[in-house]
Amino acid sequence: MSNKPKFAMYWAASCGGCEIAVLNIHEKILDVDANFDVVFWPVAMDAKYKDVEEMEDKSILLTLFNGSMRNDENEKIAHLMRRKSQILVSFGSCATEGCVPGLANLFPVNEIMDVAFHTVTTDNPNNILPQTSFEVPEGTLHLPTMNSRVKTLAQVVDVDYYMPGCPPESHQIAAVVDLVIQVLQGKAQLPPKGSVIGAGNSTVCDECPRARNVKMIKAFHRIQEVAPLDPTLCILEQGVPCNGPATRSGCNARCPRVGAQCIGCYGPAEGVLDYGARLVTAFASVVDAKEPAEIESILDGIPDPTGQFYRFNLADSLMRASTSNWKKNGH
Amino acid sequence: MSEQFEPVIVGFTCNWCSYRAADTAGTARVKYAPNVRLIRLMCSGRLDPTFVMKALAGGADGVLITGCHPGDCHYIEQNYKALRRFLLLRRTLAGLGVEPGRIKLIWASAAEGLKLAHEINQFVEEVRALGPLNWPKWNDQPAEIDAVKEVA
Amino acid sequence: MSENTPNKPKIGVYTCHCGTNISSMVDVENVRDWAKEHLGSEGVIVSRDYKFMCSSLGQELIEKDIKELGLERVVVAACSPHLHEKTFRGASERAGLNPYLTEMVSIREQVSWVHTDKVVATAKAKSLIAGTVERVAQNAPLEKLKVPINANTLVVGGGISGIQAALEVANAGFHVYLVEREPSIGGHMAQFDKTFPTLDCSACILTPRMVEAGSNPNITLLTWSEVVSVTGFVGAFNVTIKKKARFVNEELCTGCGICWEKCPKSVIDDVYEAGLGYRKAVYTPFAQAVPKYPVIDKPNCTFFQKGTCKACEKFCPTNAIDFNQKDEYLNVEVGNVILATGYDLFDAGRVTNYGYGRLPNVFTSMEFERMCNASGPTGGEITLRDGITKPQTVGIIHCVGSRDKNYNNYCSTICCMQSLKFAHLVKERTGADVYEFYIDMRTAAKSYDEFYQRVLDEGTLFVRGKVAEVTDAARQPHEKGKLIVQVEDTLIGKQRRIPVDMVLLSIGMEPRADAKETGKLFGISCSSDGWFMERHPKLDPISTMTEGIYIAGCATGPKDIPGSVSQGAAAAARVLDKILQKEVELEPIRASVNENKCSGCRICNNLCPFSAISFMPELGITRINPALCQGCGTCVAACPAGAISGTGFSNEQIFAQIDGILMGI
Amino acid sequence: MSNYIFYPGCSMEGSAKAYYDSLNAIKGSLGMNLQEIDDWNCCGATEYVGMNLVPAYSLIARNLALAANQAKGIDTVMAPCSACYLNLEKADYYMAERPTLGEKVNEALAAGGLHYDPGSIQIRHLLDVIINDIGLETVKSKVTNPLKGLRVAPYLGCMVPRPDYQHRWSDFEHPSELDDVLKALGAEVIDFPLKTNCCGGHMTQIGPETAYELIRRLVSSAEENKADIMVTVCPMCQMNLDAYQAETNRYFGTNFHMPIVFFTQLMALAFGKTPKEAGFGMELTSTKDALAQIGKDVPAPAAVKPGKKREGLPMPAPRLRKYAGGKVTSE
Repeated sequence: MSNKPKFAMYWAASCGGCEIAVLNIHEKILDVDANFDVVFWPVAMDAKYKDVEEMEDKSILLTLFNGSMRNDENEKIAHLMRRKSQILVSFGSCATEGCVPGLANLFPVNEIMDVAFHTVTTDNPNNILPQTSFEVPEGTLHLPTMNSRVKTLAQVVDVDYYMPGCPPESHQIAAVVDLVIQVLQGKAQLPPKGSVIGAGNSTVCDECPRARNVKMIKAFHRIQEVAPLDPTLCILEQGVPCNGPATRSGCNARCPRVGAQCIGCYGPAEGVLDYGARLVTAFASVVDAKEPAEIESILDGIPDPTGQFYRFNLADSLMRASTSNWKKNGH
Repeated sequence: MSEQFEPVIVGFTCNWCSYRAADTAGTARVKYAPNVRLIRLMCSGRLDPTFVMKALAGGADGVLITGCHPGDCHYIEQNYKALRRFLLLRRTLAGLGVEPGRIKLIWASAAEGLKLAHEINQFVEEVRALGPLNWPKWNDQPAEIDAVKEVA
Repeated sequence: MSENTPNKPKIGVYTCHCGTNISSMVDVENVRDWAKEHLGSEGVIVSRDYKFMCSSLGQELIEKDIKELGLERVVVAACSPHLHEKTFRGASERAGLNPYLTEMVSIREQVSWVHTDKVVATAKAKSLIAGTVERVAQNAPLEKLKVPINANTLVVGGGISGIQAALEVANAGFHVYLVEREPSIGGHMAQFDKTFPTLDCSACILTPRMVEAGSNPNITLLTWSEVVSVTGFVGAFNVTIKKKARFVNEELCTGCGICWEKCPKSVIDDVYEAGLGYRKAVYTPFAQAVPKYPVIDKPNCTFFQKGTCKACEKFCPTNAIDFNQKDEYLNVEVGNVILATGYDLFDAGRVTNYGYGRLPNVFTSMEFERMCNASGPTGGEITLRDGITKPQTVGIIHCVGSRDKNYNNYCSTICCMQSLKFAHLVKERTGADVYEFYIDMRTAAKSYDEFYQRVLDEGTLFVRGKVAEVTDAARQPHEKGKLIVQVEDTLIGKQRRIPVDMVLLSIGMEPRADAKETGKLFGISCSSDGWFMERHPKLDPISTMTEGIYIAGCATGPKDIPGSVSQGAAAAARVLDKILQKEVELEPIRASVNENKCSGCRICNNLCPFSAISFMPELGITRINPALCQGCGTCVAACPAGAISGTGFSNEQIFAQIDGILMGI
Repeated sequence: MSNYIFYPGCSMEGSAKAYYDSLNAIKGSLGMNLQEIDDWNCCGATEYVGMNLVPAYSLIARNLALAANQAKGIDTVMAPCSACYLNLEKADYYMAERPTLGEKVNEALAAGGLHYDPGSIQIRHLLDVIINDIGLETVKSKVTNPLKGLRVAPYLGCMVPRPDYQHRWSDFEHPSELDDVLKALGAEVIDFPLKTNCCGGHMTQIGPETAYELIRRLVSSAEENKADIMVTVCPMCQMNLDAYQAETNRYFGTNFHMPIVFFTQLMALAFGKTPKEAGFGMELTSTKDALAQIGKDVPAPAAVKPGKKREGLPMPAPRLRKYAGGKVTSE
């Protein structure tokens, strides 16, 4: 074993996009290998939990932890990695704010199970549901238990840094890798604990090249209904709900640049308590009407406000979950 | 205290009309339900939806938002902006299972102490009828694995 | 992220008994001890109660603690902050604590006076106090903003109220721009014959003031002019005034009057003569007009319409006529503005059942004023439309367009007295029988009711009831050829039909048709009735929500002459106070943009009615002008990036207050 | 051609036949295409709504329901009779304003397989249609013999301009519409002070004295203003002032002679139709002198052939009846 600092990456409830994004840093990955000893990275190399368990506490220098806390296995490993790592980075939208898995918090777990195992797409004549433990001659098999609610990493363990994005932009990952390496070489200082790294501290509009004017919106449309979209003008101004104004910068306005509205994967700007609330007030502020009836009819243009505003952030929002989720789960 | 459920309601008032309406009600010794705790803002336009969410998530069963009558806003027209936010916020909260009846926007001029008292009583009854909301106190401090129940 | 700061500031909580006003319904001692025990962890190091916190002894209590215990925050649980916030912030300031670190909790108006269960009331008081304790910990010391004051003043409207205001400011030695839409100052008062209740000749008492205003070196008189744009803020307004072309050179004109003698074109005078008389196409509205220079009424001038005539030019001894004159635009810098834009008269034609415009002998109050006026169209003769016949019986109808949900709900306040005045004049000059049809008699001012008694003694007949209709359709022979006033006499409970020769409609006052636009121009608002809105209807009736803009006279609501004059003077006093302070202090409740966070999304750009928010294209960010900002906080709540913060009511303060209020739950 | 669903109402076929005939005489030149509501029923006139709302409004709403079904793109039902017009308006207005009433009415309609959604069809009076759709210019253009020198008193009655739910009329005390039409015909229109006063309605049946006084006021005022003829838009008004003028004279010992006709009759004359086509000759108070003013003659009323004199009592004579006691009770 070399005495290079140890690096780990883990994948909890997430899609794997974060891993791809890491590989997307191209030759930089070699720097990672040159400077680190990769000790644990299930998606890239074979490793067993018990190997990690046997490591010394704090023996891993840097762990990029992606994925949200969907089940007890996720949480166990979260605690494990916390114990073993010096720097634990909440990596990507799932770990940081729950992301799409977090939308499960709009429903009770059993309903989710039903949808997964009883809908027409699932041929399940005998209503078989996964059991958390199952007896076989060889002994008992175990499946992880679903949490009542999807949580963010920070809601389960203490986190050193946050790195938003679905997935984090590769150039940002590269920048972070560089930073850590420079710190190792004593050329740089780590930012204060708890800070957001690999992102800007303004919002997407800051990096968006589109022209912006005073906004007076008489109707909201879905993007496919506005054709052709003016390629040079602010998307929100064209009546398409764009989450850019409230979403942390750092992605270099990737979606608006290619003519798609921002859907908010970089999460809230610095110091914001509730991401959705910012969008509620932002969109309401540009509605150009005074009569309740007219306002309502304009707002009908946003058919699913909750989804629009909380696609990525629900698990980390003030409300965290819908009543149906926690009431049915007998919270 | 009676047996019936006593809702906890956080109220937001503007400094010029509705807060003074509360003063007027007081000066006139108008009696009304004690369930509402008022927070003074300069204008209903100051109302950040975050305030409402924080109140509900923090244990309030309902939120009352009050401002000057349309056209009478001391800042000319900011209460209209409050109205727009309120309407979108109500839709958003509905998506999270918060009954629209739990947040209410009313206009009250400085002179309308009686009206404010009446509206408060009415709202308290409406929320009482909806029952407790008691949003969970999410256990946020990173802790040991919290017990997960069997599901399915 | 808003979570409370680790080391809390030292907080003192002071709970007031207010005699027994509070202590009768809130267990004050219990609150005091609770605050010490339960809020200790929140930074409360001292908690006291006192009979009257607002008394000098109560205040000294606080000052002493600030000095001796080094309090960093103060919470006073007593009455409404609207009563004593100044008091207690003053106390803190005297003790060397920034006033904005002191907050009040209203446990009288919001608790003891409105609840009936002492246990519940006490609990509510506690939660309100907890909220404010959490909040005050987040308060930041603030300094009042200071803005220098330009000593020039703009007065809009040359009626009696505006004239009064202009004179007061000018006589104090400061410059005034007096802007009037019409060719002469004087306003409605110049049209009246007599003024109630003294029956002074209106012109006789008004003219000297007009002349004074016209000749005062400190007053720049801008008649036939209108304000077209206003920018800037208290202390430094920049105003553009349009001087409409008079087509008369003011340097050369002597006001001799030959031009209007010679002018061949006479026009019905709808303004000054209320449509009852004529004027020429070149004219001054009336003999005592100030300034004396006439104007040429372009749309009615033969030369401007047909290209020939120029009679006025031919005969003008000083060649003052100048058909090529153009509108001028004047730019002036002023520190304060007084709006005395007056009122419009209710259009009597709207009440079709009173037949105005259909039945020739139905007159409006203003028509009658002109008719009574010696300088008016009939030379003061009271006659029917034919100009000859003297009326035998006259009916005066009150509240025309006022106190009526079909038109205006409000009382126009002057109509009762004006009607009594008319009754007196009719009797005095024609001896006719006079009926007054009133809903209620409202003669509530100095020696007004005495005048009412006098008119009663003169034998005027009073019928209490709202007139249903005025018709010329006779039912009985004795009604033939008369105007019949159909009314329910509510004192005898009968319908009556009273035949008269002449009907006077005491028409009410209405806000200027363009009051709303004027309001927008100066950044002030109108009430639902359309009158300019005061900062406080009782305690601050002449200032508005916009610093440096004052309102006076009927622009704020119906008023009699004494009322308008005193408001003019009051507004002037306010302006002088500002001028003499040399700079204004503004409440430091303001919004500001964190330029690193601002992404220039421009969501907030259309939110500020005071145009304090402006976008900086070159920087791609938005800025807020603190002097224009009124502190409403709408933009703070709107900023999607959380880049705008507001002093005095910051997110952190409100979040903390919510936490505090819900602490017990 | 502008199309209207047409609700004639009962009187048009009886007492107000002159109205009907004259309307038919002019509708062509005005380019009006009238589609009569199939199977319409009485509107209940002025009494029924005073007795029992639900049946009354059901009676009215049935016509609206039929009209709506028949509409086929036509959005307006036109009624020439003031009472009909007001009733239809009322039903439409109150069904919307009082949902429970609306439901009850629709329940009743459902029995006949009908349904009416208030507001689904416009309800307008003939005069309104002529003024606002056809327009005065068109009317002027059709005038071939102007009614020069004919002094007319325009009399609307009380039901057309009040309460004016839809704000269609210039004023509810002194509307100018009728005056304008008559002026367009070249007539000399007096400013009739009582143009919206009541004619007594059905008081002629239940309290004649009251009705006579109201009629007297109207007629005398018209005479005072030197009108040759009164013109109305309402069958009820026409009937009362025409048929009861003699009664009124008898009651007050006056000697009024004030003919009253429908405005459409004068329109027809002005458009060059013959007095007969214009429905003259059916009135009881002769229009002879009036028509003489414009050099027209009144057609002799269709000779009523003398009915054969009835003999004896109209009802069977009382018969002797015996009762169990065998005692004769009447002879």
